[in-house]
Amino acid sequence: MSQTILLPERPPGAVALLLNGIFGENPVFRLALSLCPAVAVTTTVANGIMLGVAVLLVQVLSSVTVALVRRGIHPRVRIPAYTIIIAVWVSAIDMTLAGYFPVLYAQVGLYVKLIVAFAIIISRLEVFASRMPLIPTFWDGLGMGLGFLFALVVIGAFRELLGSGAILGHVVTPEKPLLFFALPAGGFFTIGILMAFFNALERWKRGGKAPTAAGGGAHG
Amino acid sequence: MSAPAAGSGGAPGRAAAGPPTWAPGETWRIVLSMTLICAAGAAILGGVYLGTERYAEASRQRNERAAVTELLSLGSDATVKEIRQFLSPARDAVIYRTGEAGADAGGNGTAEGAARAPREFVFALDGTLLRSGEIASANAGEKGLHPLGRIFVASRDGAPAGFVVEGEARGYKNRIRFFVALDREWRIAGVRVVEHEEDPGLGAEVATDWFQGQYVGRDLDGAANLDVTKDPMPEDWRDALRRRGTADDPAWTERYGPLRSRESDRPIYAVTGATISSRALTDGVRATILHFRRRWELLEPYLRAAGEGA
Amino acid sequence: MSAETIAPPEPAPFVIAPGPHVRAEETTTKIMWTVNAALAPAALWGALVFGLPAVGVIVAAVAGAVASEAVAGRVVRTRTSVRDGSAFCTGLLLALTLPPLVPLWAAFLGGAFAIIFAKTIFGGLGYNLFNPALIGRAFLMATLPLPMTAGWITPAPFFANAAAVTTATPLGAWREQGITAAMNLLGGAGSPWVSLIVGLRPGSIGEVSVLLVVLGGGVLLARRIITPTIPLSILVGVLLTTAPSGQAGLHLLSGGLWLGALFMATDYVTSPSTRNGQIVFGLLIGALTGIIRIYGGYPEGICYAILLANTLVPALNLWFRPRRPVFAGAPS
Amino acid sequence: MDSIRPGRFASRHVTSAALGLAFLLLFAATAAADGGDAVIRGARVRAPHHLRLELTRPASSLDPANFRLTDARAPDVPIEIRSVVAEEGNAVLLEVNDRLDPSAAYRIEMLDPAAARDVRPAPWALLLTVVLSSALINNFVFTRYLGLCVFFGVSRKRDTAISMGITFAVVMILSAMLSWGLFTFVMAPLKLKFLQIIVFIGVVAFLVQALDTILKKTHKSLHQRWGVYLMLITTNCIILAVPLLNAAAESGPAESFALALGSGVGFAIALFLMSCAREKLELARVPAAFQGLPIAFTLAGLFALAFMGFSGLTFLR
Repeated sequence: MSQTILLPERPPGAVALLLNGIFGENPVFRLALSLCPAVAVTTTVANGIMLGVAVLLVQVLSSVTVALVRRGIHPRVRIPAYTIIIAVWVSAIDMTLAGYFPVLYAQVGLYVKLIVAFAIIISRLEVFASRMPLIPTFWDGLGMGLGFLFALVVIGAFRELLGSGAILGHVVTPEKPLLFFALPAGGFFTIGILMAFFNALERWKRGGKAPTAAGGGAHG
Repeated sequence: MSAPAAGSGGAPGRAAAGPPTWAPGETWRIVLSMTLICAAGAAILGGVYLGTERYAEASRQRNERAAVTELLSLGSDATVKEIRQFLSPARDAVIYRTGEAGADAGGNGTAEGAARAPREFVFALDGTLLRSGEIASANAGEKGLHPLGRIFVASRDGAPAGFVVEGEARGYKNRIRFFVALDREWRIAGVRVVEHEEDPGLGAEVATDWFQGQYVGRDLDGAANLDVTKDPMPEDWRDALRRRGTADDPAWTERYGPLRSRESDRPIYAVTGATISSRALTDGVRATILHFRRRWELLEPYLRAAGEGA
Repeated sequence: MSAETIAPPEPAPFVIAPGPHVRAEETTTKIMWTVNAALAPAALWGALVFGLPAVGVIVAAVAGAVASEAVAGRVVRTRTSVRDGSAFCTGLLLALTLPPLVPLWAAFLGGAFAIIFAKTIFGGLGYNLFNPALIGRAFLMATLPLPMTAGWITPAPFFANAAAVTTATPLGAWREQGITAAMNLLGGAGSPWVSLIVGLRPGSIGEVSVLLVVLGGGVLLARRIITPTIPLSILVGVLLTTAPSGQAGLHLLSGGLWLGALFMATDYVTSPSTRNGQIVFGLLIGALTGIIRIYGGYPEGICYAILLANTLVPALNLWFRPRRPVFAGAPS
Repeated sequence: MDSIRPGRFASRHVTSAALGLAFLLLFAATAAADGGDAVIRGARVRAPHHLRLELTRPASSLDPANFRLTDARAPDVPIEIRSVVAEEGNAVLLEVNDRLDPSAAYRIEMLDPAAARDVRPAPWALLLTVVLSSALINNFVFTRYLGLCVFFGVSRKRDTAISMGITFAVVMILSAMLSWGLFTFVMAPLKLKFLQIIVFIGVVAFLVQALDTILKKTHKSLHQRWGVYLMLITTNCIILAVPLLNAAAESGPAESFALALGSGVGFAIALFLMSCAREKLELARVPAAFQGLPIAFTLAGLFALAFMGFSGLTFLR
């Protein structure tokens, strides 16, 4: 999975890194799992944007911090140090969101705090930020963060449209078409269906060969 | 199970590798770097905490005042006084504290408000006044007090303009916090859910304008007998409620007035599939109004005597 | 064993297959159409007393199930076909558990959802973990709570029901207003008990006539398509949990208890394969039904009780292993 | 087969320890509850509008004015009593205007003969409700999506799932109680609540390390079997969620324990059911696009649909 991806000798360019984060290694649909609590709680686009932005900020800030201070961190305590860095940024963003967007925050607050436990963030620090210079690290963090945001917005839109017949709170249909998708059970189905869709897309691109990612390993 | 958690994958393996390469100088470097990281983190967090806390408090107060004036359909020229209600630590007395000067509406803390020190009124459970007087700060010594919600008293040009009472109910999952607005004639001017954790699409519908619009216009008697029905809402009434905004609008009232008077004697129509949430909010609104009515009857004469009356 | 046996992807050390789920296609087809025939009297009765809306719901649900079986089966190339009658059976069972006033598009959608998400994506007949018809019903419960909990009409034999008037079911009335209200609702045919047994009461399309449902179940029992173990255990479970409330009679005769006990809990694929497992399974369904009806959030609990018990079937199959291998075979 | 033994052994000990702790707490809670009054022997909310009192002596008057009923959350406002009816054996039935909540606390006072009593559900019933609610109705996996990583990661084999479930439940209870103590006695008085994320992570990491070391020293075989799972727990959302939820609700010790117990048991149940289902799924011919995680998510969705049957379940009626 993500930890074992081999890095090229020279850091790739900004555009490649961004695209990789959004599509190639989309942290939700392709690398799967690590973010599922956040993904599944997005019953609306607004929630998706809120959580997506929170994850984006945490990822970029932590990546940049690690890239800046990595020489000062002893390898022996790398993991605890990374955890502290992530926790600090999560706390900071948590407080900021709670202060500035109290209404939205009330719905997703617990999950903003739990960003600290998303294994994919720390794995990005391990794989990329601890070895690469500052600039590519920034682009990689941004790409991954945008990938989260993209996935969360897609899922939020899917569920809000089907579940409450609205997009960003604007009513599209007066009656709720399929309330099911706004419920927890519907969230699982949404992710299952979207993942299957991306799998099928990948198979089709490779001419029928089985996909490699989204196989179901164990991320913490 | 080939790949253990990223978060822990490195640490145990490394620890098991043992200390052959351990050098005394390294320990200091590790301690130093971790201390620095922690110190920097603490500094960042402390700064963010101080920065956001003040802003959050200010924005909370601003939002609440905006909600009060909107619920009562008042302009920004209205004055809003805040009264906090508490139960004493021994639960044997009710304490009312008038708000500080900063709690005036629209941010334009008037000279009158600024001059007045917060007051405290303490009543026994049977309604006798135990003591009253000025206190140093409205926030002083809140420890151990059980909050009973707040009352916002609005006035315009020195004349009373209505109340907004804060209430709480136990919803389907967690508590529902809401405001009930009463106009000068003690009619419900509006209900607004400000905090809830109900299921989206189901219980969360109690926080919508159309559901809350059902309460509007009921008088004290109607409020005391509020009930919930599982019957489907009549289509014309649903349509009317959907067209109604957050505040009362004369054009709406003119058009749908007859519907409103038809429905004002009927129970609240429960949200489909969320009777528990609908009932929780309705029971909460009813209890909040009944409690407020009794407390205000007690408190109002003393407030007026102290020159705090609205 | 038949030629249709599916080879596991890799040689498993030992496979405890639940029950006789591998059958010759011939047998499956025969069994499924027998079940459909056994359901016919109850379905016809529902159509008779609830009129055109009920007919529409039955047709729509069956159409949804059969159409999605045909389409989805082709897309993912399962080996089941429309002709074996299992999709028809799923659609019919779903329709029989629905209130008569469910919108037709919803009935169609429920049938499609049941087939696609409870059956096809698990590889078709024989691999599903949950009863597809009940998944369809639970999906509709979550999607359209209003018609699903309030779409009942008063029965009127022989299409006498010109304007359908919505009403409550006996169980709903019992929960909301108590036993007297429930009994008043059942005054139709003289004694409330006669109304319950004959089927002159508001309720889901196929569940109202206990008599005809039991008749259909009797046919299945006589043809040895099902055994009485599971239905009897369910009845005992309901009796045990509802007796303290003093209304065991009402609970045993109302709601979809008999339809669920005889036709859905006995589904080969989603019930345990050994007798002891089946007894535990049945008792669990009965107890959950009683608990949900009395303490839960819904007036009727059999649907969720069976689904919850379905989640335990793989575990029950492990806990109550047969001493010797069960040969999947013809029910002699 | 040999390796299963330590697991069995441990599971039995862990279960009995947890049960013992639960009973101890229940006992303490019941003992602390008020023992009743000499006159009012029992009081119980019977129906939304009815309260039944069991008296040792007959009430001298059935006038509603003889009684004063208040909500514990508003003891200054009496609840209007519509009528008082005498029942068999000195019992009286009060009919009130408000809808009474059987899970809330009330106080009933009687003027003649003078008596007072708190009306509240038995502590064990409240705690049982919290446990049931967090284990079944609001199962962390099926309604809050927490712990999905582990849920999908280790639910492929039943043995692994059982060990993981038990390990999780134990660590969850321990870390929740430790975090509760820190939060209530250190962080809240020092106004350091904003450090909760870091502190709770630290607590979990510390606890996992400590358990690992203790197990390694004392029960080698146990450590061989469970050490791996302990390490997987270190930073996991479900373990972290319990203290965070407790902190947000400012729960007391009993509630915190009940929430941790319920969540742990709920997670173990979900893991066990899923592992059984997935073993069966091994044989299924799942369409190619759905193989792997998509089918696992769909399956979890079906479980969640079935678990909706528990919604609204309460024994406080």
